[in-house]
Amino acid sequence: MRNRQLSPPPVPRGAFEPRIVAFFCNWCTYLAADLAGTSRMKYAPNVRVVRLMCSGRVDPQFVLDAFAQGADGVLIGGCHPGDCHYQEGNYKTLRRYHLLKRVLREMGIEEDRFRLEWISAAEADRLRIAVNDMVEKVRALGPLDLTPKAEEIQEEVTV
Amino acid sequence: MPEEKDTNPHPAWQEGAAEANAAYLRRRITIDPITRLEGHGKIDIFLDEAGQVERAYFQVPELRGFEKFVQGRPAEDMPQITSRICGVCPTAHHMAATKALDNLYRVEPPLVAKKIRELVYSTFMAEDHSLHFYFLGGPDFVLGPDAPAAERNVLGVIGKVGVETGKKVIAMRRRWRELIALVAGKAAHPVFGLPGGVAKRVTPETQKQFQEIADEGIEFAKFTLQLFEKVVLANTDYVNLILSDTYTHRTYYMGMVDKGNRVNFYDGALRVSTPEGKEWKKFPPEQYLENVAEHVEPWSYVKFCYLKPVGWKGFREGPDSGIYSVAPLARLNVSDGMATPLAQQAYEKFFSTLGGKPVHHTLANHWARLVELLYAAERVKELAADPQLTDPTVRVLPTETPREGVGVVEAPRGTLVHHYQTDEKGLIQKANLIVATQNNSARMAMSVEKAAKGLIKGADVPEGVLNRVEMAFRAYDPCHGCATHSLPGSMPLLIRVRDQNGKALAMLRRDFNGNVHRE
Amino acid sequence: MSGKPKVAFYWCSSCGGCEETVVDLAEAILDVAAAVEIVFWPVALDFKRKDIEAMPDGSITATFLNGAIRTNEQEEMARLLRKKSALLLAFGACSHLGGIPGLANLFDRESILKTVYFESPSTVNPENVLPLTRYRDNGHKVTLPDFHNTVRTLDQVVDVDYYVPGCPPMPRILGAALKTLLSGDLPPKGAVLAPDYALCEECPRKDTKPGELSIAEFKRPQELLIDEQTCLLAQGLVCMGPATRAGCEAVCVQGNMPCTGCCGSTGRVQDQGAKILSCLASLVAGKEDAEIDHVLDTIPDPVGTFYRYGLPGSFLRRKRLNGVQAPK
Amino acid sequence: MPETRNSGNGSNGNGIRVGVYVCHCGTNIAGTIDVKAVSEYAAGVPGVVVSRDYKYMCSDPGQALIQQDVREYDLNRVVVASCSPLLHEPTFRRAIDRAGLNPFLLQMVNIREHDSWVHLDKQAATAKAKDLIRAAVRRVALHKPLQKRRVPINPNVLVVGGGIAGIHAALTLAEAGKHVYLVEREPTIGGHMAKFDKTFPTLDCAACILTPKMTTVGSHPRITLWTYSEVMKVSGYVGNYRVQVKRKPRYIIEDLCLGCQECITACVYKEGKTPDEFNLGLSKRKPVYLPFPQAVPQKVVIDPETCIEFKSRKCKKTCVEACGERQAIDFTQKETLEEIDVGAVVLATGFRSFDAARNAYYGYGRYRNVYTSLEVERLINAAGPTGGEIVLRDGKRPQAVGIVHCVGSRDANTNRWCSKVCCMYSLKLAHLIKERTGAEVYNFYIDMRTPGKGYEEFYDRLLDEGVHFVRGRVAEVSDWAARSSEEGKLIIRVEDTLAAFVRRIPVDMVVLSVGLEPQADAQAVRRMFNISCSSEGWFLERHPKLAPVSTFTEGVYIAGACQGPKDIPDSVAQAGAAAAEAMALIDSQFVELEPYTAFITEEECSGCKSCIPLCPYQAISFAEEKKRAAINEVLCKGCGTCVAACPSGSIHQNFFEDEEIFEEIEGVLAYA
Repeated sequence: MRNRQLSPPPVPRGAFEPRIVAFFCNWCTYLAADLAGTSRMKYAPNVRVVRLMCSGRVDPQFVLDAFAQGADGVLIGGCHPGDCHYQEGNYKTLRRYHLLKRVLREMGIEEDRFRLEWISAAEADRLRIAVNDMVEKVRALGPLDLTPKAEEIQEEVTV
Repeated sequence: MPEEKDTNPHPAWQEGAAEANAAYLRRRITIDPITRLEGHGKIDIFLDEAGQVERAYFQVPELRGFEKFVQGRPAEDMPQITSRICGVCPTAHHMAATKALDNLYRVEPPLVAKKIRELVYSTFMAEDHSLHFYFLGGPDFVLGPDAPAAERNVLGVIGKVGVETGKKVIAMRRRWRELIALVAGKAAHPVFGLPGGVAKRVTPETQKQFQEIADEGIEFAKFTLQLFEKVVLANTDYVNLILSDTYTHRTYYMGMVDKGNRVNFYDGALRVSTPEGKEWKKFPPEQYLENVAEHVEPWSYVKFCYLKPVGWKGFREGPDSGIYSVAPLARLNVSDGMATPLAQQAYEKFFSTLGGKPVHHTLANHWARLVELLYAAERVKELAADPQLTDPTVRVLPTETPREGVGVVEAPRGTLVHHYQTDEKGLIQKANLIVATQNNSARMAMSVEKAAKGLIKGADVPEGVLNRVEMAFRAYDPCHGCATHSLPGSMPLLIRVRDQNGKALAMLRRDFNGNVHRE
Repeated sequence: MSGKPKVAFYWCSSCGGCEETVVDLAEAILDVAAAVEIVFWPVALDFKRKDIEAMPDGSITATFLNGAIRTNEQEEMARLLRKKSALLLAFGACSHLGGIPGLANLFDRESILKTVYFESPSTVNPENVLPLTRYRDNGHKVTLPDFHNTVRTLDQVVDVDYYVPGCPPMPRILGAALKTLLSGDLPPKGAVLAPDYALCEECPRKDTKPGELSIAEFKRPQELLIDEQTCLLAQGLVCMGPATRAGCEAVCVQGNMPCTGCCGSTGRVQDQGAKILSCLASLVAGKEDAEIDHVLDTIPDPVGTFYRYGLPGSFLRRKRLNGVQAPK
Repeated sequence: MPETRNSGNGSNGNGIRVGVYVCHCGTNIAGTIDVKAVSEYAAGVPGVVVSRDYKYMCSDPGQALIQQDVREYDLNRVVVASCSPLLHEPTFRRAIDRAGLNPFLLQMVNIREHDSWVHLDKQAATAKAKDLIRAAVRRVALHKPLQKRRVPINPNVLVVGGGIAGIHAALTLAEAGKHVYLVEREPTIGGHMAKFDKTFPTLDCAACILTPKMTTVGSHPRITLWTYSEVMKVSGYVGNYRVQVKRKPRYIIEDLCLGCQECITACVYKEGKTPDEFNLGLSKRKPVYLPFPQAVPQKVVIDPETCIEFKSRKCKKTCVEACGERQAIDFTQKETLEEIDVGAVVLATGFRSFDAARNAYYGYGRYRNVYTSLEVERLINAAGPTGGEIVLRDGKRPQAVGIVHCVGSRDANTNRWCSKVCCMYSLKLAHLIKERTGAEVYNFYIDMRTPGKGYEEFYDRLLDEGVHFVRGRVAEVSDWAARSSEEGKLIIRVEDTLAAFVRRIPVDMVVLSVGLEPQADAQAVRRMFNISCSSEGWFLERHPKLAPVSTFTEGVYIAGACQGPKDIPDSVAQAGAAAAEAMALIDSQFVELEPYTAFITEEECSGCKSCIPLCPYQAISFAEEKKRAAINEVLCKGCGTCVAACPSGSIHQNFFEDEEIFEEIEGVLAYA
């Protein structure tokens, strides 16, 4: 079994800055992010992008791990329906997204913390808007704090 | 989310609670906690100035909150989820839950499905009863209450009755469990119960296997009864022990009976008899809320059942106290007989020997259990012989919208109640579970207290006392949190004797080898 | 005391079913009894505590601990046993993954107590009496163990050497585990002592699984007459088999009911629920949100189904209760 | 040394020795990110042996720096934090390869496009860079050496679209000795250019310069020309595409038809009854027809919609008689599907012109004398419906003509983009109309855009010729006469933004200079070839400057107006470029494929078959004898969808292993 060590809490924990992990597909959304760069657009610096070849590679485990490891939000970016570089990958993503959303809701994680966006290579502005909007929504929700929670669990019994 | 979902309250729950509280307020309250029980026994005994036992505490620490976390689960998962309440009697929970589902979906299973269920259930009863006699309760008698604890276990029994018999015991139990697995999927935590029937038909091969073992089972049951008679009834000390006032309580009894008022484990009406042995009431299980209530004490996780109309009068016996008892002795007390010939003979011998109904001697549970063992074995044979058993139509698909359902069976340790309410999608909104041993918890409390008071005089505690106190609750085969099965003798006990200021005068500790240490 | 290897069985928050597995070794139990010295089975807390503390560290060859960690007593015992045992095995689903009682992590302590002692229709408690962990009863101080908010797996509390999966573990698996330990030829630390492939491999219905599965509707067992030969997924039932470790020989499927996942995931997967979710969702028919939701509506309780045994051991461990609930 | 070196805290125990290289990219990165701080931070991450920052990592000295460290510090992993991996990953992989490290032991961190260029807050940007690098170091530690796959390239090329761009690309490739399949949807090649009379600014006749190229295509031994055909399906990958082409029946056996056109004369229809597509409905054609005299191939077509034989099966079939023993006519011809294998594809599918009716206020379709620019091209064309006579529908010569620019261009309500060619062709038309009719010609423009060789000069010439220019977007065209002088005229209402008042200009003919739009089926086509479109719908080039004719799909190139509005010279230039790219690819003889494929470890697979339906390339099969799934590495394109779905975690993906991704996730989240 893989050892799941919990990260220590941020030091110091000043004003809340949402930490968002993004999974972008190599052909659409990652390129849109590149284009946003070459077009010198400006957006919130809270997102950390993990590049995958296709949004279809996003294993729900990745999303849950991100939350468990302290992400306040998770964003998946893929090609528009019908535009998948691998023909159908993004449909699989869409289906998993819907089911995972239901699970997260049952686990008390707000809808706005988990988001799927179709952003084509040309839609840099769409990316900018999506990121900014998500950061604001998550900021409004406040920290997810799953990590400290897990520690609390450790606390309550170590007498 | 379930905890927020109280929008459309279900009438029965409201009324049930309302009535109960009204009844409660009408009576005088005496909170007089006397006993405690834990998964592992711990008894704190407090003496008064006179050095007499003033109080003994005995409690259950486990609480897993099934009633809560089943909220939101699909009702059809309940048979499998609730069987995890107890890994020793999973089939009882599985069956009670399954029956609750029939009731929830208002669906009548095909006759063959009922037979298959009862076949599995009877096999399970036989298996569980024999487990208790040989592994848990029996050694007290087979080897004697005062035998060194290290010997008072199944291996000791084997030593006494011979390895061959010992192997026979183990093999018999294994075969029974294998049979259960054949039909139910798994022996521990079965999977076959569904609303309106069972998941799988019985193949001719399976039926054959049941038939082959049925006779062995009966022989085994008879042998066990003979063993009991030989070892226990032939021994006047044991008989006196059974009859002694220390182990006697005059309470109500409850159990399930068929149309002919004979003992039935799987289905029927609940019958309650008074301490005098008259029928107090006979009611369909669905009406349990009008007749049974649970009392909460701040010092124990376990709740104490009593007859609601009679009311809670504290830990007292007699006709005006609502405390009642379940399990084998209770079942025999409330019934007019057994549904199978050999068991019926054993039944008659039981009462004639013990001076007629009702029998109030707690330790008689061991004997009663063996009468039931014989009945279960005979029932297995009857059902296994049924030509209809292999009928492939084992399911009726439910069509009604689920709302509310109650399911009751007689678990080895007594009446077991499952009561669910769901939304229209069949997701559990509320669940109420009355586990068999809970029905006994009040009487058990009294037994331990009585044993303590009867046997302990001052700081000087004779070692034999320990097991005799332990016997007082082991007779019930207690299954608190349905997880407290412990081998006799290795059931470690801690007894502290204290003065009225709580100052420890003496402490006796028996370790898992049964050696007693004075500290 | 003999020189035979000492083996201990201890239970925390569990149902006793794992104990039954030991009994279910049946005749084999005599061989086991011959080969090892069963030092506890099971044992009392206070008592055992003193007694074990007296033992030298690591003097127990192997402790099979079943049940999840729910109370401070259990927590302390787990730590103590860890100290005293050369090998500590998480025995059964509850200590391995959290088990069915781990579903309590969808609620908190208070709501559980409330339901059991206030809301039960048969309970008469107008004064709202609750069991107290510390209670003075005219001069007599009596205590109950503290009941935690969160159920945890054994390896979330102490270091675990091996895992014996199953609810309860198959006697065959336990027997094999004992053999392995006695053989002295130990597998790598952290190993789950069962085959490391999914259940389908040993499922009698494997061949009936269609190659091209597209699921337009999930069925609940009471909604159809379940064919006794055909793959249950192919019949639309949610079967955890593809995401569940083998070793039980598919007993539930042989009972004509779907696998519910008690053996946990394979060693290559960290979150069994997430994996079956990914697998099933990928096979859902439909490309439009509405179509997809329509199909997913037929899984009424995804968390309770995918995490039936594994919630405490999952990435998220427990429900976040201060989270704002989105409307269904 | 221009860079600073931070010696790291050394190998992280498991023998991993990482070098981290932070690029300044001049001030592109260093301007926003404190590269020194980042480099120092990186040095402290477990496993890092050395970390440096440098002005331009991608420069030769930058690469040399890495290579030197690899040897000196005996690094076995490298992290480069610079620009997007899509730009320089190959560069740095080559670099470490030359230093003797497997190229896949590299991880790039995109701190330019994804960080310094998009953030203003230096602190935040620097923190982000640290997070990303920490993650990369953790990830790269798990990287395994991988080998690219070498696959031979099929030397044939597919060119889609027979306009000037397609024609030029095809010829260039064929001349270079490649075999070309040229697929054109219409019955003839030539595209829009074939419809023009003259071309700006030189005014040389379109036909004269186009038709020779067309005939060469028609007769070239290395060009397989399939007109009246469409690409239906594309599979495979760079160097090895399999393409399915639908060949619509023209009911003429092409090999037998000599293009003598006797069948047309002989047709039972004495006069054409069907609007002639090539002349945009300005004339009529018969059911059997040749699109236009110089059509290539010179093969007639029969239109089943209007041919009596197809309607009633009772035609006298005079055409068949006329054809005689050649027997080129075959009414039973069926549509056929051809499969071809090619190594590269050039897309030259062109544009469609804006539908003028969409701007109702210009009255196109409502007033008979409102024409589109393309219709006027045909009117002017000597081979056109009027033999080059510019006359109104009633046969009169126009006295005054208004040319409205930017119809369907630079318009928020229709298309925002400038169609680039309208100004120039409007000038051309203005010139020709004035020359041929002597009419007063008015140009209504927003801005005159005449960049290009000789273009501005042409504009000056027009001014001298006395063509009127009114600066302003025309508000409406109506026939509502406000005064007698306007009777029977079309009135153009426009605000003259130079004179700053509203003009009403009565004319006889209105020419709408329609803009260029992506083809109606551009989306379908790009999906088929797996490339992207810009938001307007033009095919998207890999890089606007550095790779203008390449796409994100290796081996698929774009030329001409399908990539965006272009005039003829640009289209031809691009076609040449695309052809050259295709040749460069083919002549390399082998393609190297990324090794990001998925694989199944046999003993792990339980044979649950969950993955089988998920692969769009049928790369996953179920081995019945072993009862396990297997992945065909050659067919696998490495999307990883099956990996994410495998319920027992038994499918793995090279370079995107679960563990590698978990490390990256936990890396970005681990608090600094």
